[in-house]
Amino acid sequence: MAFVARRLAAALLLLGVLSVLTYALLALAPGDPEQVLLGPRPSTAESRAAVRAQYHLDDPLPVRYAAWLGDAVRGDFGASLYSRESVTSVIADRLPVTAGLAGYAIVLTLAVGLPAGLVAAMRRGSPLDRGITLSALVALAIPPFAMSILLLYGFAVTLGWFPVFGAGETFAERVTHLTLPAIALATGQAAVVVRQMRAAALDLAGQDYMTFARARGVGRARYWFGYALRNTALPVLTVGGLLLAANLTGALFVERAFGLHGVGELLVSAVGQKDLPVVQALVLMGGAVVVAVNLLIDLAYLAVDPRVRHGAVAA
Amino acid sequence: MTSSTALARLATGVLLVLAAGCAGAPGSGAAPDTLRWALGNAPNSLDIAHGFNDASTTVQFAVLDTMVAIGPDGQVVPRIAASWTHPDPHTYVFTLREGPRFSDGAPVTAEDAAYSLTRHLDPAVTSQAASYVTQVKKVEVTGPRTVKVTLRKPSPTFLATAALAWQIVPKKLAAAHPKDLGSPEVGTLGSGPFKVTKFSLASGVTLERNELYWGPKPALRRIEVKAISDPETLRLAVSSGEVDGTNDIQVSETRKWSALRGVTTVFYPANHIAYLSLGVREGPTKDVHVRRAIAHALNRGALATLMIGGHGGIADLMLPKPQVAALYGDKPPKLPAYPYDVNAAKAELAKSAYPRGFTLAAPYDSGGDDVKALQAIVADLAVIGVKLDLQPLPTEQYRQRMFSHQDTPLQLVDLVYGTPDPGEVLPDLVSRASAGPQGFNFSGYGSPETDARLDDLGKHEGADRAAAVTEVLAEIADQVPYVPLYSREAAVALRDRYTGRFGTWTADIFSGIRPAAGA
Amino acid sequence: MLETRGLRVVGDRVLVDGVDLTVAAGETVGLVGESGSGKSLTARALVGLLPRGLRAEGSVEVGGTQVVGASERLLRGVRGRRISLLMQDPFTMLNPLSTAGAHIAETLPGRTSRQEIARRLAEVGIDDPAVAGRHPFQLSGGMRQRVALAAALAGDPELLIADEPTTALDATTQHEILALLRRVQEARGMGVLLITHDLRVAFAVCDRVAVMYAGRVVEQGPGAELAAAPAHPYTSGLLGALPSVERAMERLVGIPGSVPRADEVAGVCAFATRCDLVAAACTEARPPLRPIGRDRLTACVHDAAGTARPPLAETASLTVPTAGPADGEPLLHVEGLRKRYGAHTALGGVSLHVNPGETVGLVGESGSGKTTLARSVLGLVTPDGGRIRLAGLDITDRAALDPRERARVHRLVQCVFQDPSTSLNPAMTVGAALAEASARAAPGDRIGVAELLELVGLPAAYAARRPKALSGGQRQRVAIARALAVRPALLICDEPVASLDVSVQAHVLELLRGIGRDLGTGMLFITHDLAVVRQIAARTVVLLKGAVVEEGTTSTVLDAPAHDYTRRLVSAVR
Amino acid sequence: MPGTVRLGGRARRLRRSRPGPVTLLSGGILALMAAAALFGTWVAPYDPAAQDLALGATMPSWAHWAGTDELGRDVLSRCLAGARSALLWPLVVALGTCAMSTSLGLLAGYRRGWIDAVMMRVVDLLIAMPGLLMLIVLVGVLGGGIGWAVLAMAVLFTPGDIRVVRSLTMAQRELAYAEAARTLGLSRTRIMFRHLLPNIAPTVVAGALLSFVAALVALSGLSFLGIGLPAGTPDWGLMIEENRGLLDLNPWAAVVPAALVTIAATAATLLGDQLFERLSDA
Repeated sequence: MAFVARRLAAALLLLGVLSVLTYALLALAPGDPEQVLLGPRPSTAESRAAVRAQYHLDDPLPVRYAAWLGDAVRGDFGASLYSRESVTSVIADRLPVTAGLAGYAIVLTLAVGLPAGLVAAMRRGSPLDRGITLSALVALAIPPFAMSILLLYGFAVTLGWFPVFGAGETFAERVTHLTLPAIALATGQAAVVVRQMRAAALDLAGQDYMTFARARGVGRARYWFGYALRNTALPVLTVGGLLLAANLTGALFVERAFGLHGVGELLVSAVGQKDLPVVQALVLMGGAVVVAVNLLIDLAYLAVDPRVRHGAVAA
Repeated sequence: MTSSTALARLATGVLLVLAAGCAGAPGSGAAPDTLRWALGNAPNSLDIAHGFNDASTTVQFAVLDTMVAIGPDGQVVPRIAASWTHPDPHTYVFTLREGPRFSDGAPVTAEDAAYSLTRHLDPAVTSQAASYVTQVKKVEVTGPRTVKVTLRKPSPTFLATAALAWQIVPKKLAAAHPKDLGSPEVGTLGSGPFKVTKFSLASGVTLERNELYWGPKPALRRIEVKAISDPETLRLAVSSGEVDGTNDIQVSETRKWSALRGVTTVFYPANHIAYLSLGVREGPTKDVHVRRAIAHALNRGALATLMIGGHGGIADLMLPKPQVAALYGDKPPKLPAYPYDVNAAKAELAKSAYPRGFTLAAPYDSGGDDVKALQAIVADLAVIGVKLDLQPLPTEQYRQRMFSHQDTPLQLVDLVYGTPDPGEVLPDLVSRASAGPQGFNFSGYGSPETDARLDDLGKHEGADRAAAVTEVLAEIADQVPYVPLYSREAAVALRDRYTGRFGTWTADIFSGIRPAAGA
Repeated sequence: MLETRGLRVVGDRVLVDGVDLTVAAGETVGLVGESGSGKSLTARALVGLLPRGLRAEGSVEVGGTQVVGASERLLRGVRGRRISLLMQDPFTMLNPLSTAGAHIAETLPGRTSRQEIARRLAEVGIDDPAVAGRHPFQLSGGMRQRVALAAALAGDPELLIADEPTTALDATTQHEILALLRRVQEARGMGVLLITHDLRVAFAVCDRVAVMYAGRVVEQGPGAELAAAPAHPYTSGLLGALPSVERAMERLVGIPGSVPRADEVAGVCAFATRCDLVAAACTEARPPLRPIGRDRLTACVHDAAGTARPPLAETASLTVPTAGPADGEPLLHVEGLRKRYGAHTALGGVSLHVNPGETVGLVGESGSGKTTLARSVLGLVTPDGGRIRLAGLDITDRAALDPRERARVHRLVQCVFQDPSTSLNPAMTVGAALAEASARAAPGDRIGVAELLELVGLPAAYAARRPKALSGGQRQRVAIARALAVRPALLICDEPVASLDVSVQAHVLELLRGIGRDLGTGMLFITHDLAVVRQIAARTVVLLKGAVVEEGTTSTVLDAPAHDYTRRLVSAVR
Repeated sequence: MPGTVRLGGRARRLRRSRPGPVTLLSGGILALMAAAALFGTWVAPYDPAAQDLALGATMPSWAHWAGTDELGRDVLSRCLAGARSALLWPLVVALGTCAMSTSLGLLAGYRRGWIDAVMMRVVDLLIAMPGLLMLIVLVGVLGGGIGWAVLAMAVLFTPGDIRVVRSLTMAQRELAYAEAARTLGLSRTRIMFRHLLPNIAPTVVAGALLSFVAALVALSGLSFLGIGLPAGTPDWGLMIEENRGLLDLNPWAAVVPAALVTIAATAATLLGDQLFERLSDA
């Protein structure tokens, strides 16, 4: 429908702008790719020339961008300068780890955040509420890597409950390996969700239709699911989605601290190695994820909220 | 991070101190002849032409044979070449060993050998090792098992560099993949002690014993090489037994390594030197008094303790310790040195145009671990009024800056050399040829006379050669384009289930490791 | 059926203090009171849904079941089946995410067939079964209230509590909903407790009326009797303050002072401080609610209804200024004004005029375009077409004016807005706001803050207060003072008393009348309340869907309405 | 209307009856840290840059309450001195963000029209960008300079706040008092800043404190990745990175600054929360 089409168009536009920005930025940044290609050893003039020719480094920027774009739309993001592997497979190699980590973290975040927030709202002003709110604030403030190191030394080394590093091979291994990192990643986000959920629930409690529903003796299940859940779902869903997007980038601190070879880690090293194609692709991927999530959220609104469906209000 | 020391190692060749990695498998239970090894960076290519860095070459030397090799005490020894002759200064004729076969069963032919060297000269390959073979004019197959190499000019270091760059790969494969030989997709094929069974940039490399290997059968059946970039995580990995060992150990961290239970850390002299390079082309450091003042102001003793603990020592000559030993035995020449002496430093500075001191830009690799040493140097120089303005740069960007020789008045350089012969080091340091971009003459020091002295190195043998070297060293000591700081040892940490023998010139560390008697 | 004994609602202080009520089956009881009288809390207490932090004491029995202190489980059984609550605002009362049908279905006992839902909708006067599939946002206010009623009734309760069910609706809709309520109540023979601030509504609909004041019931009795002969000074005060639709009154008398907090008057007659009949006995003890004559109760110490002040009844000789110089150029002249918002036409060619010193009433329901008209005259919206002339100046498009003219226009026309809670900037003291305004006046005739406050009958000390510390009425007064600060020739009053309590409303209306009289300020008085128009406007213009349907002197329009919409309006309030 | 108004009043009063101590405590903590930022270098027992290579990293002692780091520098002194850069830069970010978002948000929300349209498109674009990622690429590729980091961060934080301020402004401008101000013919700037701003101030203040916290955490994060400040600068974030390797020799060298960051951030967030409550009720 038109709504979705419009969103899609906007999304594509955004990605376009993003790609231009990063491409220009990277191209204009100090340092030449050929240095990376030839490695940090004295290199002969011929080989330098050969490289410049091979990678069209002497073409004007727009031409190079156009060429890149041409390949990119066909799903070819070029080859990593650092490892001659194709960018797509470099990223494909790393993605599972990060995806696993992000997904795990989201599960933890929601599993902890939603109930905690709800309880806090229902017991507003009580010591429990204060406790939850306060710890949420603290959690919000702990730098992720500080958290990582804390957990690493606490649980992995001192107590030895969890493996120290790596992502593991089998699924079970994955889970145990990713537990600590996921916790480190989830802490701050859970805090956000708690606050969001609490706010949403409080707001809901003040709504007339909630009182009216109870005054009509609407059944318990109906009250919690048909009313409370459905009406808090959207704001929380929104936050959840954005968190998932933030996850993919936020993960890099954690990945670094835990020695996980995920996308985030890849980005940091690629930036250090000036591995332009990889960085470019990663930034674009990050953008794509954000866009996709936002799109999904819009669709969710479309599905849940009749007002949006009938264009009465904008999502 | 290992990258900045990596820079140096990369910068030359055989990387004695290799990088670290990790294995995902749980801590115990693995068969003793399976080794889980940790590197700091994942190997990025199994072909030295595209992966001339510590992580990659570590694996390369376990998989690929070289034409010749460097023996325990630094002399060149046969490998794929059973023997060679040196009829005239420009010519080497190698005779190949009978029997070596690639791990796919194909025999190693003279064709393969010759192509393996020439390909580095082919621009289409854009080999990272190209600069190592620039002195090669042509390579001919002169017989079923003989290869003849003709040089442009006599080079005492050719054999040594051949021990690094001349990795033997099948011509068929290499010719088919000029650009991406050694990449995870293409992989590589060697005649070395191990063969590659799995290579991924993310999950690392798995090696297995090459049953067709012509040499002594390696003790390890299987090696899993993984990467952990974070040094702390790496150490934890070894201590928790999730990997069996690593050789990416910053000597400055040895205290921590030695503290680990169930882990033995062995040290051996590395062909290494760390020095301060002072740009002589422009700025305050153009003034020799300033350079001497700086030399005096540095508390190199404290610096050495900080950076290398007990493993290594202060460097007095601008040569790695093993080379000094090889050349002079136990009596190195007495040359003017600059002991730590603040007053002397101030006095020298007073003679210069900057008696009050000045400020210098000092770019450095923000990902590197020389940062500590730099901070100590900052403190030392501050005492005599020389302010250093540290400029953090991303690794690649710093390398660019370094090799562009642009506004790098003062930088800390940390090199591990590949060859046992000063003939490679000294020209790198002070020849005008290497003073330009891409050269290793970071100070930009040099003159026709110096170049003449350097040429002499090639001509002489034995004692005369030592004398020639001494001349150059004396000049450096007097003019101080470089301040030698310290040279350190290399270290390998092994869990007690394994024992290993490593030396300064060990290229393929894995062949040296075997399960411990008890295990 | 419903019986409360000494019901108290207590938070960190007492809010409702001793309410005794009974509602029998098939009976409609009205609970009347101004804001703060605690009637809504009482309603909540009856269904056991007090806001967090408040608790009920005493006894509330619904069909023999004790509600106070009952478990949530038990209450869930009672609510909907025995007793149900219909709330004030149809726009917030329904779950925005579910359909009308769902609202009904979720409280229907047992099986819920489509026919059943259709039947329930039909019961509340919705014959189009398709409505069941609509979402609240697709329905008009009246429809929503109907759906809400159907939902509230779906559980077939024996008692319905309707808390201000019509306040948020237009006059005509109000009328319909009340009629509907009555019909349903009779059809089902159920008890209804109607809570309202509107005495007229209460008297019109209810068998018995209880008047609440400061958290307690002060008088009770049959509606008609109460209206005729109130037995409590407060009741008669309210009646006195009530503007009449039939005739313009000489003076509109509000009740002096303001409602005390329930806990402050626990031991005395809550009304004593405002009562002119106050005697020693009033403050010695709290006068009990005592019977006087047939099912009449009063909490006043004085005997007999007669002693209470009778409602002011004498007809006023119309003192509202007669139309100004008919020959001279009118002060405000609007011609064929048009404004569209997307598809919706707010103004479809409206023409009217206001003569100098004349007060013109502008009557219409929400959506009739009366506010848009006002905003165009004020320059807050730019009309699509037509002309607005103010004192000879064409102000149709403010942007077109030059700065000097614009400054002049700002002095010519000012406005008093509806909502007292937002009419003043909470961040500014009264003094600052007034000073800012009077600084805009022509250099010659600036009026001081104190003077302005006096003008609207507020002590000069209020200059230091912030809006938060003022009652609704006081805020409106300040808003009026702010408007007068520039000595406008035309004052536009946009429902200035719509959200004020009766007693306060009277004060403000009287104030505005005085201003029209004494300052000779012309007024365009926008309202939906015919009674108010009657009191204040010389001429009245009736607006419907952006068009003028009737215009004339107030008396003719109200007493002999020509257009049938006007007739409906009038009949709705009669 | 009747009743409901009253309930609102009650609910608000309930919420306001939150204890002041939290505010005082967090305010006090921040004040202390600010003091450290201003005078830390004077009170510090040692010169934060003074090294003692011979001593190296040591556990806390009477001489060094928080021990020393690998270069033998006194951790306590460095923490005190570190307060400056650790608080200053986030402060700059917060103020910058606040100033930009408030003025632009007010403008967009009050003027509407094309200004608003254009601004919102840009905001949507910026918001949809993967922020942290851009930050790292930007600062990393352009060469790690704190200036870049701060600037980039301010730019990344602003759009979100603009949206908030804008929507609040749009809500306020429709209220009677704002329209009255317009009918009085007050100037736009006066209405925007004298009338509307005070009424959205709570959110603005809270927002500023939140972006302060975000910047604090983000900057220490950049230092953790080796991006931003040059080595040796006494800065909490950098200290965590430099000393996290010392967890066996002197854990406090890393733990103390980490704790400080956390505490500072928490205090700021709490203060934001409380201030918001207070201001929006006053």
